[in-house]
Amino acid sequence: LNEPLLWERGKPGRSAYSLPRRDVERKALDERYAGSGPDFPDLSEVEVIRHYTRLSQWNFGVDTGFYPLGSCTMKYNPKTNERQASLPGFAGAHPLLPDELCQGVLELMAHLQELLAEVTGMDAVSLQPAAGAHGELTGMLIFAAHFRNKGENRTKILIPDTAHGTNPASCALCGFQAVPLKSNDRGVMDPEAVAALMDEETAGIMVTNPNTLGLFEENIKEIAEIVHRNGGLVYCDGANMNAVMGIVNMKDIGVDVLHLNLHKTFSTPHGGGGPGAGPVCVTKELEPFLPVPRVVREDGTYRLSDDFPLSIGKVHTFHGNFGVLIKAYSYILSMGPELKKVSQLAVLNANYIKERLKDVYHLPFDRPCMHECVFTDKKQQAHKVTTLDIAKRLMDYGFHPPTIYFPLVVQGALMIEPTETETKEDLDRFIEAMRAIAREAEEDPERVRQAPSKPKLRRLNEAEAARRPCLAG
Amino acid sequence: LNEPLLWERGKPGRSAYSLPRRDVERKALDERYAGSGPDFPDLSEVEVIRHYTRLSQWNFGVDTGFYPLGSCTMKYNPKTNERQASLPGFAGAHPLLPDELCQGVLELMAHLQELLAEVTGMDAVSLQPAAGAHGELTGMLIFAAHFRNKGENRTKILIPDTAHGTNPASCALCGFQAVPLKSNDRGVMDPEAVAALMDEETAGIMVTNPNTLGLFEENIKEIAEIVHRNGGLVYCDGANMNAVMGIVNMKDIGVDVLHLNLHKTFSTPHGGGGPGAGPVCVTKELEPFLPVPRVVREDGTYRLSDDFPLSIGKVHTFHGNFGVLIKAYSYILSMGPELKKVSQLAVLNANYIKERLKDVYHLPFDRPCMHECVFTDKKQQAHKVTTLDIAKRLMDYGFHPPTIYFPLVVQGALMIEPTETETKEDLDRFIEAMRAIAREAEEDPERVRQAPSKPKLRRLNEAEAARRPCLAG
Amino acid sequence: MRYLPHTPDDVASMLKAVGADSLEELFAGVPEACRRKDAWTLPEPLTEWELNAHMDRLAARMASAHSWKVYLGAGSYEHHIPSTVSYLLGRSEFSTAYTPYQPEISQGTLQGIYEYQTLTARLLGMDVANASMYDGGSALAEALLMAFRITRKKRRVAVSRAVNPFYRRVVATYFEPTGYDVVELPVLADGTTDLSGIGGIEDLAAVAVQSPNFFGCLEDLEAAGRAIHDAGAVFVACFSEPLAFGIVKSPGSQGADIVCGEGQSFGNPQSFGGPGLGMFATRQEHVRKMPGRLVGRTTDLEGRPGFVLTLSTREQHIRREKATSNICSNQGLCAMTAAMFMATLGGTGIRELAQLNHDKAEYLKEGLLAAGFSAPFAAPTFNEFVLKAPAGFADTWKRLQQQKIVAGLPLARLYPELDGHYLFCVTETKTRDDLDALIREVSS
Amino acid sequence: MRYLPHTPDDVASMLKAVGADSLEELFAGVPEACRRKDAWTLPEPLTEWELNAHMDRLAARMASAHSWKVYLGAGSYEHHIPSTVSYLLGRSEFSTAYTPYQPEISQGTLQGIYEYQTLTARLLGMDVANASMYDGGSALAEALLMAFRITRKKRRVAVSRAVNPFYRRVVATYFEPTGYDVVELPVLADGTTDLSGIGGIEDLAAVAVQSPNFFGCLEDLEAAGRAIHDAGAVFVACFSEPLAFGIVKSPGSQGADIVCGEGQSFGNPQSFGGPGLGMFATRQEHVRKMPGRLVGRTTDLEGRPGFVLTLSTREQHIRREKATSNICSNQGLCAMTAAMFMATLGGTGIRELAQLNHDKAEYLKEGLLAAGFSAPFAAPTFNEFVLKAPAGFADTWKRLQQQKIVAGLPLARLYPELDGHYLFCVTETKTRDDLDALIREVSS
Repeated sequence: LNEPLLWERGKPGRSAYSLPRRDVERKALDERYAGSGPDFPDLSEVEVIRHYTRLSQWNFGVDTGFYPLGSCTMKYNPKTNERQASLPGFAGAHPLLPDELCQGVLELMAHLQELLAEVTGMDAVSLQPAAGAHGELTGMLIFAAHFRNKGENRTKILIPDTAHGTNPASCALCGFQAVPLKSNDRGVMDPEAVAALMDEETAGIMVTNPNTLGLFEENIKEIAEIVHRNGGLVYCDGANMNAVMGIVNMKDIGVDVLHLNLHKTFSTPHGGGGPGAGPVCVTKELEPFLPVPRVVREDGTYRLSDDFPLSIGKVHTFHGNFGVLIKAYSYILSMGPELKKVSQLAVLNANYIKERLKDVYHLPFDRPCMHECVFTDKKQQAHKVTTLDIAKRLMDYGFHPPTIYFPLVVQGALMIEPTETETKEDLDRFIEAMRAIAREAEEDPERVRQAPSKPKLRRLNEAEAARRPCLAG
Repeated sequence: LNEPLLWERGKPGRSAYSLPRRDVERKALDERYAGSGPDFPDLSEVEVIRHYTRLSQWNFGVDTGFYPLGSCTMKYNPKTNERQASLPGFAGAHPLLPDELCQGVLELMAHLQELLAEVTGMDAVSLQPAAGAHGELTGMLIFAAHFRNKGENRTKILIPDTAHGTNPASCALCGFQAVPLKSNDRGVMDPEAVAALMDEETAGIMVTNPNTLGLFEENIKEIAEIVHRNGGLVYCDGANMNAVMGIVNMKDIGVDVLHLNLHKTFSTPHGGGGPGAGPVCVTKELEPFLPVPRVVREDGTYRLSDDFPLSIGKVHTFHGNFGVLIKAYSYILSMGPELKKVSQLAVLNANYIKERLKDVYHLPFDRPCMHECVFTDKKQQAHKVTTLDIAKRLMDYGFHPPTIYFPLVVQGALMIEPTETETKEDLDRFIEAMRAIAREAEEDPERVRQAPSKPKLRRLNEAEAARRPCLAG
Repeated sequence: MRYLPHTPDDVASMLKAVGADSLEELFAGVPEACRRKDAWTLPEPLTEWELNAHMDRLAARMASAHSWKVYLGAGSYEHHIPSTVSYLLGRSEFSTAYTPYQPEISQGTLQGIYEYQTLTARLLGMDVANASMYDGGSALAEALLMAFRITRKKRRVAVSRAVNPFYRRVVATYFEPTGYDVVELPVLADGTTDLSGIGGIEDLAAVAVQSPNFFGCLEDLEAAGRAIHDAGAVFVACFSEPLAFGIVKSPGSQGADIVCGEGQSFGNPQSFGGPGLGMFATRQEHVRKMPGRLVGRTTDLEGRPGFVLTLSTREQHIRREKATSNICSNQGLCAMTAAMFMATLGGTGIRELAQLNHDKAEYLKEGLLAAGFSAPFAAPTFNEFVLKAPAGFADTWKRLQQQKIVAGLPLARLYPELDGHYLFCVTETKTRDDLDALIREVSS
Repeated sequence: MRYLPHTPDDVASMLKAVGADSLEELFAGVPEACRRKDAWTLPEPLTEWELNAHMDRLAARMASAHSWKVYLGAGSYEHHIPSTVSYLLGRSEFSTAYTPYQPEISQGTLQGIYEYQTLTARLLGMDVANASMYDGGSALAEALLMAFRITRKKRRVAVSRAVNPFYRRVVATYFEPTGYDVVELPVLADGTTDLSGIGGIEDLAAVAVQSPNFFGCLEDLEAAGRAIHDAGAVFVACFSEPLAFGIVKSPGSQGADIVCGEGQSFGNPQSFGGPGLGMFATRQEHVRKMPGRLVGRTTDLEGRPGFVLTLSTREQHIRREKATSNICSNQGLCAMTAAMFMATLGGTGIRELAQLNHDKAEYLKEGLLAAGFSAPFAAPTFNEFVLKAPAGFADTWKRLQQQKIVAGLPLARLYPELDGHYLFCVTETKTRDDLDALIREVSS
């Protein structure tokens, strides 16, 4: 079934909205300001419902099937979390209610901060950043505020080649210059390389750990010491926290600032592009710089306080993506200490896939991996089958493809992150599909190159889209 | 994507249910009674979610598209009705609460009864029957009780050939013998035919009005007089009430008992086979026979009363499909006097389709129709294309087929009921598809006979299913 | 109106196409004498927001399980409903479909109901289950009518007085015009059915026993089955709380020929008693005599497995007055809900949840006995039980409403001989603290 | 645990396949020195039912719009949300998908966002809108940073003091480490921005004005645009209540170069301020300088129309530190919600709903003026306005909480010069009876 664009539907005069009764007089707006209103289509309720019901059917979500998108932690999103976030007491709460009228949400925020501190091992938390990259920005702002407070002028940040793509941009926004750091042949950072680069103009390092190769940065402690010795700070991108909950205490390994992606590790749904939430966790030393307002407790009641003179200020208009925070809170309360099991099973699933596929796909780093594993198309290249082809062909088998061509440090990367919520049976089905595709690449490569054939559309012309952008209808 | 059967999924020990904490001691059940429990598969939450999400994707509903299933009134089911029915105050209400603790639902039932009486023109209403056929049964029980009370022994009921299929079975359940009544060449009942059959052994007549040809029984008043004159009663199957709201007062035209299908006329969703609701509306004279308990009002409070000695008793364990009643109540309150518009537009839509298709499909009764119109495959038979083929081919065009081979009085019937919630654009698309199929029947009949090709499955072997029933896995 | 898409232009052009001048003229087929003369007195349409407020107001006037502690069972049970089940049911591909007459585009409903039939048959220990009946009461009535089709030419059934009295009233209503008789079987001192007299009943087509019965007591179904079969009658086993079969032997394993009852417990909200779910199962040999819809497995033109409605030769649109029943719309979505709930619980879950219901009920029973109540019946119970209250409890019962507690169902109206007796139900929704609070209150 | 499917057997066989003896051994790659030594002190897992009870308790401690009459706006607006929108959003094909990197199986999200971009551009009178920013505040910060990319080599922006103070604080945070300056523009006596001084500001890249502004006042954007362009700066028009554009001229039609603001009003619950929706639009010529994701229309191999993420050459994974912004996850589902809401309202609906908001606000304004309040600003307003309260109102304000009324936002903390002034917001959710009740209360 096809579905026209919204404005190709409808007729002027229809409405899908129940207009409230007019119980006051009409007052004309001053002509100088009065406009004619937007050119929106008028639809009836059933037209709206059918439009979006059909659109939804063209989408692949976690509820549809296995979604091993590397670095995105596409775990199952529990339905009970949706119930909690939609409670009228939360959904209908104005962000500027007087403290005494919003004790419920303040308690929730305080408690969630404590829980995230406990999970990460860090000392203090701000829930304000609205996404992972927003957390990075907040972290970099804290770096900047810290050095400003100390009267130091540091302008550079080390960023390893296995870090997430947003990291350099977040640095740049804060005026830092990103200094690339090459990983060694084990796929991790080298202490010597860090030592060589770490100087008095360098504010610190921004690592992703486990890194984007799915490997734990085994020298992190030593590296943190080098950075600290040189007066720098260690930022950790915690997007991959799903691998190490209960296994690693981030403060103990030398991390000063860490952001979390609640929409990855803590199971809040990603919504086809957000909203997410990117809380920032810091050490006691950096706590004064956290965004305001912060929840404080006094005499058994909570209130919001702006009274933190060293704070970087506000990064969000109000208190962050609160609805997302509720879902993560609900998840953590549902799991409790089982969060360690989450990481163990996530790592087990990734290693299982790695072991079962490494004879047919090239594995650039043949070591135990964490929550994800990275293959390449090296073997398939011989038949002129690329990572892109493999990814598209997976759709025909009913799976969402892995992350592709990332990390950049590996040519033609296929980055597979199964997460802990997948059954062994589904992993086995995926493994079979991947093996079948490897066979097809040898025996019938054209079939793989022509994939996908089952979805609504075949491959889309992305070059044309970028050359002549058509961004509105 | 295929989806295995539930028991082909899962592994013993998994669970998708959050077991409440055990806070009391375990006590073994007496061995004589203790069983080993059922052989159910154990699934995780994500497995359950994916299973049913996928199943849902194989279903066509009103939200998916145009569903002109004749006699079923597949109108749009408003989403706000679902909100009302799931309010915790209703959903969590025990049916045996003391009257003073359930005033909300009693008020709702009393009010809904009044509204349905107003819409139909009848005097009194029982909400207890759980479906249309259950309403028919209730109506026949009222007939039986009425004649028992009068000391008359009447054993037969006239049923026209244009009545709904369940009518004879409902009669039979009450010990009445169904006497077939042939329609005339205008597709409606003849007063003379009724007069000829109506005797002292005949309890009355069971009509469907508008009838299943989509025609208004134009002689109904005269027929009712004949029946009444002979001491009989008139039952009206109100499944087609969507055609005549605000147009016809059912009591005025001589109806003594009428049932409504709330899941048709009053927009409650049909749920893939129910639950429905089949309230019964009667005249003052028959009110004493309605099922108990009934809601009565005294001093501003409502209570349930069993104190109706002539009542037929209970037809439902509790108070009928209350959740369905809420949705119908919510719909009626949303529409108010606009219900007349509903009937007008339903009739407009049906006549529009009739006029736009009658040159390519055979129309056995070329008269203004009510809410539905009935075509046949007479013209297409020449190319060995049948009603079934046309129906299946419509699926390829993205539409649900009409009701087929019903009513039986017309050979190869295609019974199309568009309902009032469809836009002219969607009707035009449907008309185009029907016209295209008529062309295909001439030019490429095999294509029509091989349809459908787009759904998940092609035609199913129903004969085999009935010959060797496989009813459980 | 947001549900009516027609613009004035649409109406005009469509009227033109059909050759009518006005909407009124469309009704030319309705003779003047049949036109409604009186005006509507329907209230003006509410906006969505007024409707929300109105319904909130009504719902707030209910002692719902959401905010009250309600110790009532008697055929309607408060069980936790997972948010997964509510979510899945809300998917409108399920809810807005009709009966699956067109299997190619209804495989979701069909496979779902086939799975429901299978899990139900497994739960009840039977070969086949149908796609659902209206509720427990009508399922029992239809089961007894079916027994006449099995036994032929008999004209009497016997039903235990310990069967849910509301079910028995529905049976009485269905039987009234048929000329068939219903004999009531007495209850023994231990709370179970006295079957000793059935040998003497002439023309006996069927005997219906409920377990757990209305008093919560477990019947010895195996012994009952022997006695009933000895009497040459069909053994109808009925139930109102299917969760019991998580730990109690299935009726099928005890020899029942037809098993029927209420499935509301499985994921369906109580909703003031409806929609419920009539579960209905029998042995393979009787399948063509069974009322209601059936989904069967078959294949498509290309041999792929699929599902269809089948054995419709038993149904009204083909057999008309000779159909096995007049049921057409059933409780499809409720059956789907029950299947989702059974799948969610799983075999492991249902055992533990059933055990927990039993254990919590036992805990309250002991507590109340210690608080001065006495037990009239000795038979073991599942999650419901009858106790005789100490003198003056009627006032306590009323007083407890101030604390949002409904402390059991008084039985005097349903069983005059049990004046002063109450039927208590305890499910997993009550915590030990809740139970302790109730015990404390009735002790004070 | 119901989210973790692994049975002990599964774990054992998988460990065997990877050649590890235990789950602990899987972490061999984490050096001993990096292993967590301290024990968890996380609370024991709650069951689904305990969680429900816990969250119900927290939610009950909120003065939510569900049960209170809250006259607050200031960037977060209470509007009726149709049950259709809530239902559609709940469909997990939308909510459980990631950013649509694989267009073949993400056409639902992609077409939905393309439609959002289109409706947003039409609403704001601009050529193109992006797929969303975090919220109004960060959108404004990004808009001002974008202005530097447009103007090059400038280093100063001016922001009206009548712009939402929370937005301005976010801007300040974003600007702090950049070395760019923010100049605050004063407010005139009529409540609108004084732009007379901008000609004298050196190096001026952009000027940001909000309309309706924080005081609810409508700015004369056309005049503002002329002044700003005369000063050689980029005209950034910002908003917090997009519903206004149902009856107020769009910023694009008045000459704005970048339009940004908060879209929460459109179907997103207030939810204590988030998730919100940063709406962001500009003119075609600046599209490659715009931050955030974009969906574009294209065709597939067979020429069928389809949608893809496009112009990703502006993004971080390609441009790294030279990207137009660091934004990656945005507010996709909130944008989808806004599109559903705009589609639900339609062109006819948004005009009428906006008019109703205006008229109800005017009704309260007049009532309060009659009750002794006074109006500090003369500029026309939409659904918010500032009034100076009569003496002693602070106590009344507090007392009204007993009646579940929050009677406006005291402005003293945000604008010391407006001590004793309150910002009132009235939307369609308040009935005339509500407004009369408030007027009565403050009069007594």
